Amino acid sequence: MTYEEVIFYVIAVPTVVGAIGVVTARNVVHSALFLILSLLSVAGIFILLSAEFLAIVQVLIYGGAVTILVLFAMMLTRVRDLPAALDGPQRPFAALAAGAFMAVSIFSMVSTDWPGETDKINVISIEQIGNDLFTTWAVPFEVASLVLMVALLGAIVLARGEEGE
Amino acid sequence: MVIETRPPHESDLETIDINVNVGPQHPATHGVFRMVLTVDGELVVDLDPVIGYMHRGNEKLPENCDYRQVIGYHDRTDYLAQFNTEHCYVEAVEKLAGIKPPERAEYIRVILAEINRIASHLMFFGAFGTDIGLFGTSFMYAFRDRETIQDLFEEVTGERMMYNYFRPGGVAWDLPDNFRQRCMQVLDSVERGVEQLDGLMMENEVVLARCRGLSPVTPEDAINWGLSGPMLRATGLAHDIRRAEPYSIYDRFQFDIPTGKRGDVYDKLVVRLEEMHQSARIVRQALETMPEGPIMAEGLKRVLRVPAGEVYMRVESPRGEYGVYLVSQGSDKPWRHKVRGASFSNLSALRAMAVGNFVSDVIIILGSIDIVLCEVDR
Amino acid sequence: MSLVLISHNPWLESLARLAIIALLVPVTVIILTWVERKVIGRLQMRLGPMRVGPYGTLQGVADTIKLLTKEDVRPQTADRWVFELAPFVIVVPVFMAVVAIPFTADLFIKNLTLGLFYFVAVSGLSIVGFVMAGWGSDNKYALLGGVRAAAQLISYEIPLVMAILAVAMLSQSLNLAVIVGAQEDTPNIAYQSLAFIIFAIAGLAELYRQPFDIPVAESEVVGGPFVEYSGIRWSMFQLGEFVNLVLISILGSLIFLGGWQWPWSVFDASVPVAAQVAMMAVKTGTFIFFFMWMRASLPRLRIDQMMSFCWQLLLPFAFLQIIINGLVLVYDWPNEILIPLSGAAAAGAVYLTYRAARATGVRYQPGYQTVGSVL
Amino acid sequence: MIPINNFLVLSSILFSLGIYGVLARRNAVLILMSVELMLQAVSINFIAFAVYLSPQAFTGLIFAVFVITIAAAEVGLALAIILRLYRNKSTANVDEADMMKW
Repeated sequence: MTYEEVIFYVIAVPTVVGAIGVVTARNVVHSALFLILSLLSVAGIFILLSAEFLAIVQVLIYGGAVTILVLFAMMLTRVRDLPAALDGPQRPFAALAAGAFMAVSIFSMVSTDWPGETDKINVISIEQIGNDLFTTWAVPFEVASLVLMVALLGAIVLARGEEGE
Repeated sequence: MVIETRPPHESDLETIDINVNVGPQHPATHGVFRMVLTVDGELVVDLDPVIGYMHRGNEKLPENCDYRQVIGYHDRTDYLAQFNTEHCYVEAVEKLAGIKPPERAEYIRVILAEINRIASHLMFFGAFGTDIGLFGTSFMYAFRDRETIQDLFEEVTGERMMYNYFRPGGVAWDLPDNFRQRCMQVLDSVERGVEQLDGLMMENEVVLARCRGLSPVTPEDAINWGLSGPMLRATGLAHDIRRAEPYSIYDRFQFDIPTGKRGDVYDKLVVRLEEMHQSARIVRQALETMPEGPIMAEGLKRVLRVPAGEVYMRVESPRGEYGVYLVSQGSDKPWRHKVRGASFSNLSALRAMAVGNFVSDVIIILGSIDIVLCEVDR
Repeated sequence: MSLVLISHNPWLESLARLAIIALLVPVTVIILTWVERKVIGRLQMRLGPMRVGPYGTLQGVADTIKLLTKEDVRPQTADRWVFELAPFVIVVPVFMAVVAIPFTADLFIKNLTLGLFYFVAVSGLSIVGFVMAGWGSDNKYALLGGVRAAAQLISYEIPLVMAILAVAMLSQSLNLAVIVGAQEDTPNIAYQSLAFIIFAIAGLAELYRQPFDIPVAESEVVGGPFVEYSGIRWSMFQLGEFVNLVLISILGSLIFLGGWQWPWSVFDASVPVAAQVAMMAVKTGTFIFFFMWMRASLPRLRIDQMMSFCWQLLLPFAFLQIIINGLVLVYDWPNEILIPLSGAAAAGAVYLTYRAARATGVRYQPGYQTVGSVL
Repeated sequence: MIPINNFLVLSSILFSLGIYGVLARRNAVLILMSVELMLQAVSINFIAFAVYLSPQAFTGLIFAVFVITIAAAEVGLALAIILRLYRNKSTANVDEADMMKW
């Protein structure tokens, strides 16, 4: 095991622990905090994949977004909610479905021989990403920004409620 | 630009209102006042004032004391305006006993009471600055000048806080020799300091944004709530007991009664600031015309026995109408001794003034009342 | 004085650099606590600390020893892990942000290509710590303070990032060293005065100092999220606050005041490292003094005024600066044209703020009616 | 060197946990968090494929940028909807949001 792999496991373990925390925590706020752990570790994974730009974006976007999530979790749930109310009765089926999916996907990923697979990480510089984003992918980029704006406008309209209500 | 908020509707987000206990141990409650705020987010929807943590029987204890011993309790009722409260009490006793104090004693009382008013308002500005978040700068400015005033009082009475200097029939002893010169000196430096305080607080953009238009009080409401002092005058009513019902020798001096226009927090600051200048004006006039002569009325007995009867005496203390109600049955002790504290009446309007504002505004509305908890709880 | 001297082993070198941060930062904070008390004391006509050491210079050390030996109290009903981890969540991002900051041309820990971006992203993380502290303490003051902190820090991050972005546009780089290098002739403050004002105000808000100390308002929420903390955990909050103060000040002097370059580069002479460090210290000190000065002379804004100031004034003007920069860059106008344009916009912003603060009229009646705003 | 399979397995674990969360949880905010996990898994996959398999096109990286953008929009919109739900039903529990079920 190379030392890069050691670093990978050091980062991957908190990712998975955080994710398990998100789906099993008895408290919504704890769940949100676990989500932060998981998301930040994913940023670490991005750095391992030499996608620093995306890692920073991840930290920037989710640092704020998750805080908002925490706030909502605090607002919308009574602090000492009954633990049972967070999980539904379909828990075993959910576990079954998730387990089955995991088994299938891991099996197929490990067994597939990816065409064109290289052994090392190809560093893609931010200039390349920027150039590509604003030339080849200019239209999707504009559409994405439009979607973002429409979504935010919609969110504002929804959250404000109708006038005179 | 104005952001509209509207009354809560049934279909609105049902957040849980939380109760926040502000006080009795809280930096902004000026002592051990406690208010239970019901807040909806940052908005205060209800306020429940709780008083009584400072109750020491300041009205009942004097009923077991000789008339001259009572003076000390009045120092402790409003510990920021000791001379004003002492003044009220000794005038009440004199009125009941029919004692006429000598001229010089009257002048001394007026001078000290007016300087005390300046000191009290300085304390207000210091504490108000801290309430509004000034990190102590206004506090230090105000206390620099308040210290010089206290030095002056110490030279006169030998005390810095509980002066116990006025007596029924006069004052305890005469002023020090260079008092007139010292007093002028103190007044000059204090008025310079007040100008600085003016510059620091009144033209500060943040103070303007916070205080202007905050919780305006109409004159009608002010009368109905029983407000007095700067709280009342800020609404535009020029009611000052020194002018409306002159006691002592206040009818001899020229002074103006500053009033506000809207009764908001900013007007309360303006009124208090201007009152300091007016007090200084009265003191200067009194120093000019102060006669020499005795300082104690002739022929008072060692044990003061007051004829049976009752009296209500009120004065304009820095916080408003301070009143003493005395019933005598002819003994050497008051049979009934009741105090009307200005802070107490002003504080009773807190709920009406504060509800519907933000938490931070409630703090400065409370600060603008200028309560002294000893006077509220007595 | 390149740190490469230590060894060519990357692990050892990183460790050495980290150790230098770990040592240097607390020392700076200890000095700064003394400086702040002294500066505010002088502004308030006091002497400040005078007892411990000559002119109270050892006051910070004494405070540190006291805080470290103080009992670490945790309320019984507090959420244990959230409560105990919150100080770390605040301090760790702050230390991570130090990594990206160059102090002189050669003195840095890591010269990141995306340094500016990294700085902004990482320093935004400490909001989570505030919310954790506020929620975990199980105290209503703390909860109010935590929610206030989240609202304020998230809102002011946007104009802050916009102001920084304006500079990045002009310098065509996110690398802090390159940005400083681009300011050889004129510091950015001349070209970007509007962005500079927005940066200073938003920085003040990010540091929650007066007039934006709403989350920790002593007279309202009694210290906000920190109210239940004591001893070493409280001092970690304090550490985070002061390191943040230094970081924002250094960032400001790097991207607006020309960092270690200006005015040395005007004389076109090679400058010793000591002079560069001194230059940085002077510029950073100016910022720090500005923040302390504001603390001693301005009261606190109300939360809705703080919000509308951000969204209605700072943010539109930040966009205006970006639009101006964009025009200048696209049409290849000379940079000098930015000076009057940005200056005029800055004057407009200052005038609007001034007028808003002085707007009279009753905005506000008791009861559930209109809520005033600063505008 | 880290083999690509490490990243792929990690991403499929994350995605499965997200599936579990979406199916098992009843609180809408928690479901939203689980969806975030799934999106993260997808991002990891995209980037891993981009840097390992097609370093010339690196479409995956661009896609990850879009995923993060859409995730931000989604969080904002979903929270507004949850807020709306909470206003109308005073609950954030998706099982009780059944007014369109009959």
